[in-house]
Amino acid sequence: MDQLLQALVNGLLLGGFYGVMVLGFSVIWGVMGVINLAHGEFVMIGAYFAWVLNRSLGIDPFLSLIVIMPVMFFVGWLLQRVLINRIVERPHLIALLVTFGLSIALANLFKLFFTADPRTVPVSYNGSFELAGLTFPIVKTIVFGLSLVVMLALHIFLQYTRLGKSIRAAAQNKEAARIVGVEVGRVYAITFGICIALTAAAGAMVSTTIPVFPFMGPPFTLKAFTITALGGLGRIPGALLGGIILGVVETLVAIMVPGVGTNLGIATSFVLLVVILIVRPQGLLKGLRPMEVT
Amino acid sequence: MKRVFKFLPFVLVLMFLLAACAVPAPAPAAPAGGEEAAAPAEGAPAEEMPAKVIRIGAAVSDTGKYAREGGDTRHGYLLWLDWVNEEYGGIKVGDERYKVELIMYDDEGDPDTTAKLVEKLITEDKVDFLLGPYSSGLTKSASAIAEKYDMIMVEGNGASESLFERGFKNLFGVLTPAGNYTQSALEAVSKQGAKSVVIAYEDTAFPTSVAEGAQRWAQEYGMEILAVETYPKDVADVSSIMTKFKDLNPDVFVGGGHFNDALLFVRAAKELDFSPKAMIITVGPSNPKFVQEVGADANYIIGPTQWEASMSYEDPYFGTAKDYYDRYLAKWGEPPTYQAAESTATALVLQLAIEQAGSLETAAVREALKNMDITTFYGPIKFDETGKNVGKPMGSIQIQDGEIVVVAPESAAVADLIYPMPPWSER
Amino acid sequence: MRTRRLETIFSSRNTFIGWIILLILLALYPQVTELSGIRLLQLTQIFIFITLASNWNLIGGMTGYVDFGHAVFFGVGAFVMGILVTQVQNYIVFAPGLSFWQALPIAGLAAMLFALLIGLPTLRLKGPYFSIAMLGTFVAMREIVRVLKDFTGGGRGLDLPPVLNRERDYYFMLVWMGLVLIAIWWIHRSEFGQSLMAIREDEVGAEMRGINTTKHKIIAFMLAAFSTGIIGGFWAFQNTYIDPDVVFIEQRTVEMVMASMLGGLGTVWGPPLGALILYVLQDVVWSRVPEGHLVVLGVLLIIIVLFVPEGILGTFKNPSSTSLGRLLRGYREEQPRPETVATE
Amino acid sequence: MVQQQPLLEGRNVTKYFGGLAAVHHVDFAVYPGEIVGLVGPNGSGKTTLFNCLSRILPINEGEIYFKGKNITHAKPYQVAHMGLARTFQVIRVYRKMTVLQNMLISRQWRGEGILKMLRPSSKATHERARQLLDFLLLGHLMHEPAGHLSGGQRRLLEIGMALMPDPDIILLDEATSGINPTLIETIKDRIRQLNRQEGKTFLLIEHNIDFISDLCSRVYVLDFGEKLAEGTPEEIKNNPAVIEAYFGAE
Repeated sequence: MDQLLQALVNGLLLGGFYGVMVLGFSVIWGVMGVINLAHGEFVMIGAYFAWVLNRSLGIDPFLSLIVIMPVMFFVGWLLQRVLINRIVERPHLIALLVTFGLSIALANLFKLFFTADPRTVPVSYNGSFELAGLTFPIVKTIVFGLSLVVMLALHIFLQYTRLGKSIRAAAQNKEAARIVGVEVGRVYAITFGICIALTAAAGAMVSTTIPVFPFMGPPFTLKAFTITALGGLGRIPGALLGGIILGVVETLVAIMVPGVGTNLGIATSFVLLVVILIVRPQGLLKGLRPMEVT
Repeated sequence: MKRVFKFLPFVLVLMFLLAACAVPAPAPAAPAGGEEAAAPAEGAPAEEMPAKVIRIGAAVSDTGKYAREGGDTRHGYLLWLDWVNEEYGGIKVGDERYKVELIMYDDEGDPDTTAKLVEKLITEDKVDFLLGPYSSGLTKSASAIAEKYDMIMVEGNGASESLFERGFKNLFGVLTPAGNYTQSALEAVSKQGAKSVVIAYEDTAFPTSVAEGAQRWAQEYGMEILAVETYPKDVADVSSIMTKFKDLNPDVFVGGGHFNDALLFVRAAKELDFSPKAMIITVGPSNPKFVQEVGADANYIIGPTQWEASMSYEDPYFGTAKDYYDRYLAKWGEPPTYQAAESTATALVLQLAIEQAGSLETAAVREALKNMDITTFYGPIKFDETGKNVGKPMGSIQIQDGEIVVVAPESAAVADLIYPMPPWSER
Repeated sequence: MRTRRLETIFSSRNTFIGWIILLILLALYPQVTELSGIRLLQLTQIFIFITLASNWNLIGGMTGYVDFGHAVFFGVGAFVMGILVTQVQNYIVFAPGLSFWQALPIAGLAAMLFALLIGLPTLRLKGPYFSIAMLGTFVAMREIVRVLKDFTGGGRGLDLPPVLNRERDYYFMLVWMGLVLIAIWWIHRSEFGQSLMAIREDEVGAEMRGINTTKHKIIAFMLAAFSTGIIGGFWAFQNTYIDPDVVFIEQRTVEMVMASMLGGLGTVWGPPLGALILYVLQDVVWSRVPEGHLVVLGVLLIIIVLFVPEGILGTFKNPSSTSLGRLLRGYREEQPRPETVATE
Repeated sequence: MVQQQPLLEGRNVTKYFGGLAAVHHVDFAVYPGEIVGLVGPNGSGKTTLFNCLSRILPINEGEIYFKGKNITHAKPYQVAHMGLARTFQVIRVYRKMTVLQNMLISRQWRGEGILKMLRPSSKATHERARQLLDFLLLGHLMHEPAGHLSGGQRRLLEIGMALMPDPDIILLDEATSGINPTLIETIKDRIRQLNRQEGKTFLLIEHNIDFISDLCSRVYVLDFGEKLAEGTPEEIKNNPAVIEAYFGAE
């Protein structure tokens, strides 16, 4: 029973991270209709960013978010202007192939620069504390808390600021947004910038719990897809809910299945995905736009 | 312009045909980098070099997923090449001295490329002997081809026992096979009173062999196996495994497969406050980078090692293990990993077998290899029927105060095993 | 009218005859000159690459369902071959391990059956969702194969009998490539192939014009999987050793996609041309810039998709589309408009 | 009206989008040999009804019968095989393919075995395609990619594609929108000819009232998804409810 509760705690903490990890993917898809297969690579870039700052300047990975997010916002903004803008509003297939190419190129580019050696970002406070008989890893709890903060901030931004409202308007109806004076092109670039910044931030946070290496991205992309399918496009509560569901299910499978549980994690994620696509294509929560699956 | 378009299809089809026919013409895989092209040349101070040449070939990763370990392997081979041609004066066959020409290609860590390159080495470059590639999987691909052409292949980087279960006559591995990786460590902890073991391993070829061996040895030393868990390659989270293990409260944890996982295990153990009395991690601890990455948490971790410079082995060729270490450091500017040492030993074993046989004939050299019973700077070499090295025990190291020290087997140990390791909360 | 002439010259009988001649020449090649093992192996690898690209093209190019996990069928074929040859006697008492020729068709059929099982749910999904679902299938299959230790040897893999025969391999792949190319040429001309292309262009329209789209897609998928499974089985035998990590490699799918895109999606001779170019590039060019070649591959994919989406053959076949601007505009127009279905 | 079995019949057909009824309890029947019009303001549910009839959209309530068989749950290709063909409001021709290929795709094909589908289109199919193209004045454009055709020519091609399988009933969705008057006359003429000579039945969605009056024997009027009226074109023109629906707002 304790084991089960502990698994729930692990899954919940993992799910909080998944929630923030998936935001960028989900919002880009919801707003621009671009399925970004290079999503995991931006997680990887964020993680390397944190590693470099930590290794060269000794900056704490959580503190380094202050540097990483603005820089990655600019990177994302630029990338949207140069590349992604060409595939927005084109058939999904083109976006898939282009971002697929981007993902291969980025991962291997990082391998060229950083080699395939796994890196870690050590923090001195990586122990645990006990609460109600359960073990809480300190770092993962911080990641979870920060994730919630980031999600809340993004939620407030989208709901209450002018720019946020423009982004939502552009997602729901481009033409109407244009008519009421939203510069859709600019909104897209900013959205992409924000999303890349968030994704890299997620990467920087996760660098404290897992090794950083160039090919860590694709599993994140696949999971992002599953979570988005669960939670609906571009919705923050959906992302959190989807993330927690996936996190808890993965952890429970890993705990409950003896011997090969952890092996089945990725397979679980996939089975969830297909089941959702087929049974409830609109996601558990209503998204910014329907997924138009079949 | 229109006219051009009219003919384009023709031109294209023609191109297609030509290209298809012409493909065999270009070099199948350009030699990777300048090393091997330069290698024979640099080892040839013209006046004293004998005219006769032994050609030895190897496909070793320079790029791809095994780029780093493959690089060490290449360095190991090249170190031997330098030594044998320049210092030793060429391989002695009967009364003659043969200069060695080593042809190495980059297999990119890909089995198709490995097959192609080994095939090329045999049928086009007409090498006399083969050295192994890096990793068990690639060695499997390569050794099947060597067997087909009846070529001797001595390898030092494929530890999986299944390599030697295929009935090949021509494959010899100088390293301790994977099943014995944890033997000396388990023996040492059992002497200290460890009674129970949990095992976690990455479900790929090499870690599987290691883990199966660990189970065998744990039973041998009377320890109870409480749980065995597997996880996929490039796993991102092992906390579920550690959560399960924590409940079982075992004396010894055995785990690992990749460098990544070693980092994950230490982290997860600390995060979940899982404190067994000993942690044996199969890949990672013996690599100096492990301490760099993990820091103080690496202390008390035990790991197997094929070879350490502090071991007491020596031979008349490279001297002691420490001598080898210095030589390697001087040549390449970095300390040798055990991959490098075993590669040098691999080449050395082949050389000694040729000298023993006094001939370049496959059958004679095979016979010499079968009868070999020597000790090198790398350790004892004695092949069994299947071609694996049964002479050499696996060493075990423990990280003590950030230093890698050999703690087992007793013959090679330089420090005492610290057991049990203090719980995370008391550090 | 010019377009028509070019098309008649280019994509039909003439190229076909050219190919037949080429195949015959290749068949005679080892007989006329002594070929070393490496030449045979190299040509065999080219044949494999060409056939794989053509298989992928059947579902990805002609039908327009971009399969990001097609290598899964290669893996299934390889493992079924491995299991039949080495494992089956452990489970069925009187059955000795099967021989290569006995196991090969079963490997293909198994891949085909697997395609049916996977295709029934996933081919109902729209293009991009299908792509991701297949990517997921691929990743999941790799883990599932690992977990089924008793049959697949888990991460340890399986050792097949190490009997290598380069000349047999060469002729086998030559024949198989020939069969696949002829079959695809034939499909392209047939009503079936035309229907596949109609599905690619506008699935709702195709359905309304009497095409049983589900059946067509599944059949195309199964045919592609069958051939890929055969090659997987063959490869397992040729490599003498399989484990999940050498069989389920993402790069195999990437190469299939790349070759098809480069040569021309949905054309008969484009993917073989693309495969050939890629192989030569890989051998001659990329071995000189070894570390960066996947970066180049990724960037190349982006460039092809954005600027030459019709591939080499597609661009030449339709000269009007060589103008970049017109091409992109044309591509944009090409999208079917599904919203007309849902709204009044 | 001769009392006979309707060719295409809808009973109580209802389709919701979300909470909104796009088609609400509509009853109608089309008898063999008729040309029936379906009119209504924009957004009144005409195309949705077409999509329901051709089975592209599932319906929420009601039943649809074709040739006396219940096709409420049939697949689009199945009703196509039974002899129902349609065109689309937004033209769906295969732009990259030639006009002839477009015609061949909608060939007379009733889902035979796999081996049969693996044959190239037969001579007879080619011949029929040629004849139809000549009939629709597209013969000279046979080998042009359909993307090169003008809007009107594409409409004609779509009608040709609908005719290829020799259907019993043809659903034309705004066959005249965006087409110049000469071509409209051609289309009108061809429809009449097909109806008189080959006994084809037509169901038309139209905004062009003259077109309807000239061709149709009966007309259904939809408004807000409900059947507002039915009758001869003359009756409809004078129906106050229809006038209200069409012009009331202005």
